[in-house]
Amino acid sequence: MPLYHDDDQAMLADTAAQFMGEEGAIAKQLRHWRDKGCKDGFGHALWKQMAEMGFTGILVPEADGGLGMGHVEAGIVLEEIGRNLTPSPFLTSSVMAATALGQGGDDLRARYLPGLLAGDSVFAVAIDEGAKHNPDRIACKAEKSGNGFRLNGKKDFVVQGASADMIVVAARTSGSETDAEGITLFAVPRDAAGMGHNSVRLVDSSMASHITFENVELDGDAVIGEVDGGRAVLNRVLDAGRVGAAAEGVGVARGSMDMTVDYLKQRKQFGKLIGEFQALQHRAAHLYSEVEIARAAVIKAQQLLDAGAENASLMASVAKAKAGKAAGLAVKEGVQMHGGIGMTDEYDIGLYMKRDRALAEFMGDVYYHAGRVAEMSGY
Amino acid sequence: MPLYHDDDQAMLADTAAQFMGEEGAIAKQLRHWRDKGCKDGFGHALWKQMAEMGFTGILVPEADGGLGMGHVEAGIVLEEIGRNLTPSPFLTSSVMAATALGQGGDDLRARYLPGLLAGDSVFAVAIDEGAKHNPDRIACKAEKSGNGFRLNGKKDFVVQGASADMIVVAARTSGSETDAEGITLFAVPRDAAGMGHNSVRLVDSSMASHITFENVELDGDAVIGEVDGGRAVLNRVLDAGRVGAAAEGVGVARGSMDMTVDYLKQRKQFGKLIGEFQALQHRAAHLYSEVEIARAAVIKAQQLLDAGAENASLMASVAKAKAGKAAGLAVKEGVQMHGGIGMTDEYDIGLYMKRDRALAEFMGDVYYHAGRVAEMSGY
Amino acid sequence: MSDLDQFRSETRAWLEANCPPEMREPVRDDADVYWGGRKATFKNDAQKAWFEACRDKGYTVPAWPTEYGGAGLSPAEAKVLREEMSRINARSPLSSFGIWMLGPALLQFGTEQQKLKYLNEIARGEIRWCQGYSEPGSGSDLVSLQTYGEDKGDHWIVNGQKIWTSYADKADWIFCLVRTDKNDKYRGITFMLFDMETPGVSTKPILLISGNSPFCETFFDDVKVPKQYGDGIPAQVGEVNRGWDVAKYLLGHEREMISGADGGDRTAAIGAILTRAAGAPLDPVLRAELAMFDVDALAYAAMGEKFLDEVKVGKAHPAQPNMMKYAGTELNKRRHELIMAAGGSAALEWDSSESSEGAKPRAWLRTKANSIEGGTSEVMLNVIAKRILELPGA
Amino acid sequence: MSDLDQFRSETRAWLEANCPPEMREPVRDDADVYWGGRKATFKNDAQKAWFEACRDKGYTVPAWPTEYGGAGLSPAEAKVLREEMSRINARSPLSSFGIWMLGPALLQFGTEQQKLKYLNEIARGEIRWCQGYSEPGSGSDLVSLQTYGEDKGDHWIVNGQKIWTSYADKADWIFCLVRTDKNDKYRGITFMLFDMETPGVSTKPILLISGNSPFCETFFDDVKVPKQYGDGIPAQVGEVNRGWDVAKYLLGHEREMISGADGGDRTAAIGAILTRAAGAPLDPVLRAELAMFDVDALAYAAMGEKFLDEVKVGKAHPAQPNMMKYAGTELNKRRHELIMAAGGSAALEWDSSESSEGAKPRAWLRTKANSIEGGTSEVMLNVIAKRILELPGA
Repeated sequence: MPLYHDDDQAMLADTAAQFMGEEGAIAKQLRHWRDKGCKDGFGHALWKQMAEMGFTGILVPEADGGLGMGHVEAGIVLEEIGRNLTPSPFLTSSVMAATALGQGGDDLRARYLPGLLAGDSVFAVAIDEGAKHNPDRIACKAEKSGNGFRLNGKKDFVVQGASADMIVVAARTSGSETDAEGITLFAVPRDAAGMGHNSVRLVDSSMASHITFENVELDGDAVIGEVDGGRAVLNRVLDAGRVGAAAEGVGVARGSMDMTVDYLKQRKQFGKLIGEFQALQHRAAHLYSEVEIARAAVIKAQQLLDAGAENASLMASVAKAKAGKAAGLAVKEGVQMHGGIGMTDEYDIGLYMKRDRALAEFMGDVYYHAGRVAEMSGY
Repeated sequence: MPLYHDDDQAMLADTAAQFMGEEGAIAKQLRHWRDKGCKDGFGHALWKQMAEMGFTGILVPEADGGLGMGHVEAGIVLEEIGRNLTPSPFLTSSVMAATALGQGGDDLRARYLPGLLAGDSVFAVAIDEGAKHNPDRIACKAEKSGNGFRLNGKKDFVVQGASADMIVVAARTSGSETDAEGITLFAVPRDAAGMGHNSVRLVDSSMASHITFENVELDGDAVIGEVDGGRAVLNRVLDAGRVGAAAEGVGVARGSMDMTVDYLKQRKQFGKLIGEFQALQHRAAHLYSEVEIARAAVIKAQQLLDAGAENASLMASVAKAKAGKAAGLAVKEGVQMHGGIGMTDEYDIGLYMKRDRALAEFMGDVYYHAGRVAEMSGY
Repeated sequence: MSDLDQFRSETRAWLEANCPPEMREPVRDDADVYWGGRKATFKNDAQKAWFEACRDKGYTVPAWPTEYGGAGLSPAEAKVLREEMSRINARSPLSSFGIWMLGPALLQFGTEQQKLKYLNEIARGEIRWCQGYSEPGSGSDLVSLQTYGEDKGDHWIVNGQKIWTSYADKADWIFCLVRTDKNDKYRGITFMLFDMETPGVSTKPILLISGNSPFCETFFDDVKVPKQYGDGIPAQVGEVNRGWDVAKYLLGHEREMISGADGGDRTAAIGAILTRAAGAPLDPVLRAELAMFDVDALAYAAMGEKFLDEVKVGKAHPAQPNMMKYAGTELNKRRHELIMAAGGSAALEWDSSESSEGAKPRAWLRTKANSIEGGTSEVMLNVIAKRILELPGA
Repeated sequence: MSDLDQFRSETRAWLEANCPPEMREPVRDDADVYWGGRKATFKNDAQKAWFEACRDKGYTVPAWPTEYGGAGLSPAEAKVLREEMSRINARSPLSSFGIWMLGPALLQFGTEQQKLKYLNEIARGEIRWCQGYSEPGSGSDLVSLQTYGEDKGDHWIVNGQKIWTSYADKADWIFCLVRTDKNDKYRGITFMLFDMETPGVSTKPILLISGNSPFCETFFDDVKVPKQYGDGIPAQVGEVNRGWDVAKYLLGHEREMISGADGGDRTAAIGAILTRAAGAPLDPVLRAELAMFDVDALAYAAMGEKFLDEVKVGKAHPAQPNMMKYAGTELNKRRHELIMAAGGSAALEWDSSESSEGAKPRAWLRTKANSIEGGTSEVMLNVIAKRILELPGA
């Protein structure tokens, strides 16, 4: 498959760009909800609109009422989300939770997918227990209890956790905390008794939860996939999250770069447009090169994931790490090249820096994924 | 003690600069011996001259006939050696072996120091066994044999090994290969039976040996310091080597930078001196900053070593790593900014790149020393 | 006993007697810093006692001459005082842009009457100054400033706007660069002093990406600045239209201040601190990044020491503060990137039920201004290229 | 079966019949590469047979028209041929600057007679060309070249010097940029063709820091170049004084060639290879550096694939080869720095009793030229800034 968008994908990209540029724009969404101190960190009306566009079901099979598209298409939407810093539960709900539900039984799908397709439901995914991403360690425990399970433990950095109608929770049903096997994924409804939320606002004004589970009773229907066999499902969810976050990161990088290059063409210093200074030209050109390469890595990873290729997971880590590098560079150069006004809350470039930081941590940072590339490559 | 040279040191620096600039110049020494394919990789006449200047005994106590100076002064000579790429056995003989002999008994000092002071003897130090520096692993074995020891094993990357009249060898007299204790240092004379040299020319046209020891009989007098207690002596030798190599590295960096900045002021492209291009100006200014900082780290490390301070060894690693970073940048920028002619053997800038590469490996590269900084700092 | 030893023991005794225990504790919040001025209040009696003892001894500005409110200490004595204060962790009795910036300018360029009046007021903490340099359109190109003072005979009418005026909303007076000749870029700027309560002056705090800030926008709307205050004290420092000389002189001071303040005084490996804070070994690739950073940071700490030693004896290149500022601020930005990485998602918290501070992310974002304020990294590199490397056309 | 499938199976059969097994082995040394020309000799019968089979079929230049010695294949057919050759690891039958550089220039700018004569000679491997562009004083600023051809009516007298002329000492003819009008920088250059055996032409190989090289200095000392060869075949390509147009066209070709050739085609993590080679775990900080490099390298491999896919359908920005060249060559330099670091002191050996090759350090040093030859990294960044980002004054 060639590494560029085919005609249908290009059309989707146009649609997504127009929609996010208008409806998802910074002034209309991010600043609006942030300045309101909104407890969700995003707007439900936009989520509904995204459902009307078909975006929410982009990865949901046609048989289940979705568009049945792949990670390339989800990435197209995410890149525009990143470019406009549009706050939405798209990545956790339509990409990660939808990937999990895709491995679930008919009952689960019937229970949760219609709400997602309609833009009425929001989902979250709870994996990490601690401040750094580490899916190899799952201590949160689900013990057999009657026909179901009893959940105890805690989860951190659950993005949209407090807004979610359902949370996909990775818990341990056997073995010890760093065992690869013995994991089970559960679809935990928001009203489950015994669940405690400590919701925090993050630097990018998105919301995340520290969740505690104290004897949370789940019935057997809550299991996604096989009991004790959740690692495979979790890996799919993780790869979807990595590649999705990478696509959004490329969007952040491009948004930041475009804004900065525009500024270089407008701002005068010492009687010249600052874009005429060769030192800035070279740094901007280097940045362009890094962003282009990150974008190629992300598209490659999306295609491999859609094709179910053996090396998809390796490339997912390459994509997440490279997107992190490129976006990190883009926002740093962005703020520095904007000078003083780049430091003010009034200008949008600082918002890119904040979003990049939160996105960098989400599903593992560049160091984690570089290390994973090394491990998967056998060194 | 202030972190700059006092008047005596400044005078020594002038003397060393003049001497190396004239007698140790690239055309006169490095190119001359290289193009002759000289088996030593340096000229004995220059070594004799360095003795006449007093340089060879700079670290030898006055009681033993030396100048009784410190690592700051040795570093002054080394910086000029680095700046002129002067090939000589100064670092291995007058810095490292002299540091070892300083811990030896009267007999050993009487046997070896006069030759060093006169510029008649050359010494080497044999530590590593393998392609990467790793002084924590010493497998080369010395077993009791009569009144002395029998040496078996091998040593790699022994700089000046084949030219040396005496080689300081770190060997194991007890324990297993990664034990900290159980090391003994020996002064092994060149004519010891059972020693095999495989001498190789390195990229910078210096010479190094792979040495094998097959039942090499040493008498008890060959022991430097205490049997089994050689780790402390070895650590002193290593710190002297680290700080010395760092000083030479700063010289390489400054030599390369000065040559490059001069070139920026002479070479025209597109109707301008290339030094007028802001992108090159900023890179040159950044390089200047890195080299200055490296130089400060090296002087700090020298002073701490001379003062016997507790954190001297940590700072020795900081100095070696930072000098490696700065010199590596200096030679890369040097070759790139020289353009095509920088790639020709005719121009000296490439010689700086080659020397930097060999010096980077000597006594541990930037990665080794960064890791050592982390370990010593407790992480 | 040498004179200096004598001075040291006297100083030690004086500090023992006059510096209250509360003033030997680290500064915890803004109110712990006393800035003086008309509107100033003391947080507590200890702060007041310490300030007044220092003021009366001339120790708010120990090296200034006694006639200007200082203690007239020699450089060696001033160093002893600094050392002795640092030994007991004594807080600074008075923070002030008057001390750090206007004072040095007046000492160099002021008339005798200006010195007598303003330096004493500064030393006694009676007046709080702010600095009006940057404008929205000027940035690094300070000299392109547009704020204009129209000559009306015995006064100017000033119109324009300043930005990045630290504590403009709390200051009594401003020292301010004003264009007084539109035909000469460099020789058409006057370094003016005027009261912030003059009609037409207004301020507006700037919200930064890191949150609230001491920075303000300052607006001048037909502000009338008399050319003389009272008994022939000129309203400007230096000559009219030659304020750029004063500003340049002060920029040097500011850069030395900033270059000393950032990234330079840390001698402990950050990797160790962050690993302890994390309570577990860090990711191996992150550990490697920290190790590479610590090499740079510990080397820079040595550079900081060397720089100060050289400054003391006049051995430092006059443009070396630019190098220090560049390297120190870039390093500090990297330091905070690594603090954020080691802190992981916990370091992302902006506010939560436990804290509405977001100290880590705010500190991280704040460092991004290090390489902009007081001369951008790009300007620092230009200066190094021109004045140290002497590259052509730089 | 489609025409293309038909062509594929025919091609496969033809290759089976005509490509000797020896020509399916990787190239091991210089003699394994056949460059053609007057002085050419074959290393062995297999090389000769393979070259002659391809020459007779037009497969030395498959996409050129048959009247010029090619096979007249469509782009799709040419791709099938490449794929099928690559499938059996078939060596290239003929390497030639005539094919890669002069040929495309002649196809675009040559007269019919020039095409008939030179393209056929090139296709048949009868002539070996070298390229005379760079001069000691010109470097990146190619158009500043000084080699001068004085107009003598029916001929020029050429004087000057070229540098970086690859294989000048082995070439039969040269295509060469010569100044023919000193008053017009861009429109005063002629793209001339002449015989390297012309009196006054001499060459001298250049020794590089990495050792011997194919590069030469080439000297012209009163070289007489006729304006016409035989039956009205002009000695220049394009018009007199308009050689810059031809050169610019070719520079684009060269960059695409180089951007494809460097650093882009590796999809295996280098850290794994180096760790295997070391036979032990590498230093943890070096491992981290390798991991960070592998992220960049594997991402760049994807970029290489994307770039080629986009080039095929004309979707790539026309200046994108500059980005590829920049990123690919910088990456390749980093790759070899890491190979050296992982190799340790063993990688420093220039010659020893076992080897007088020093393959690792020579390869490492050779990569330093990657970001200089074919347009420096600085020129690439200038082009990206100007043509892609459209920054002012770039």
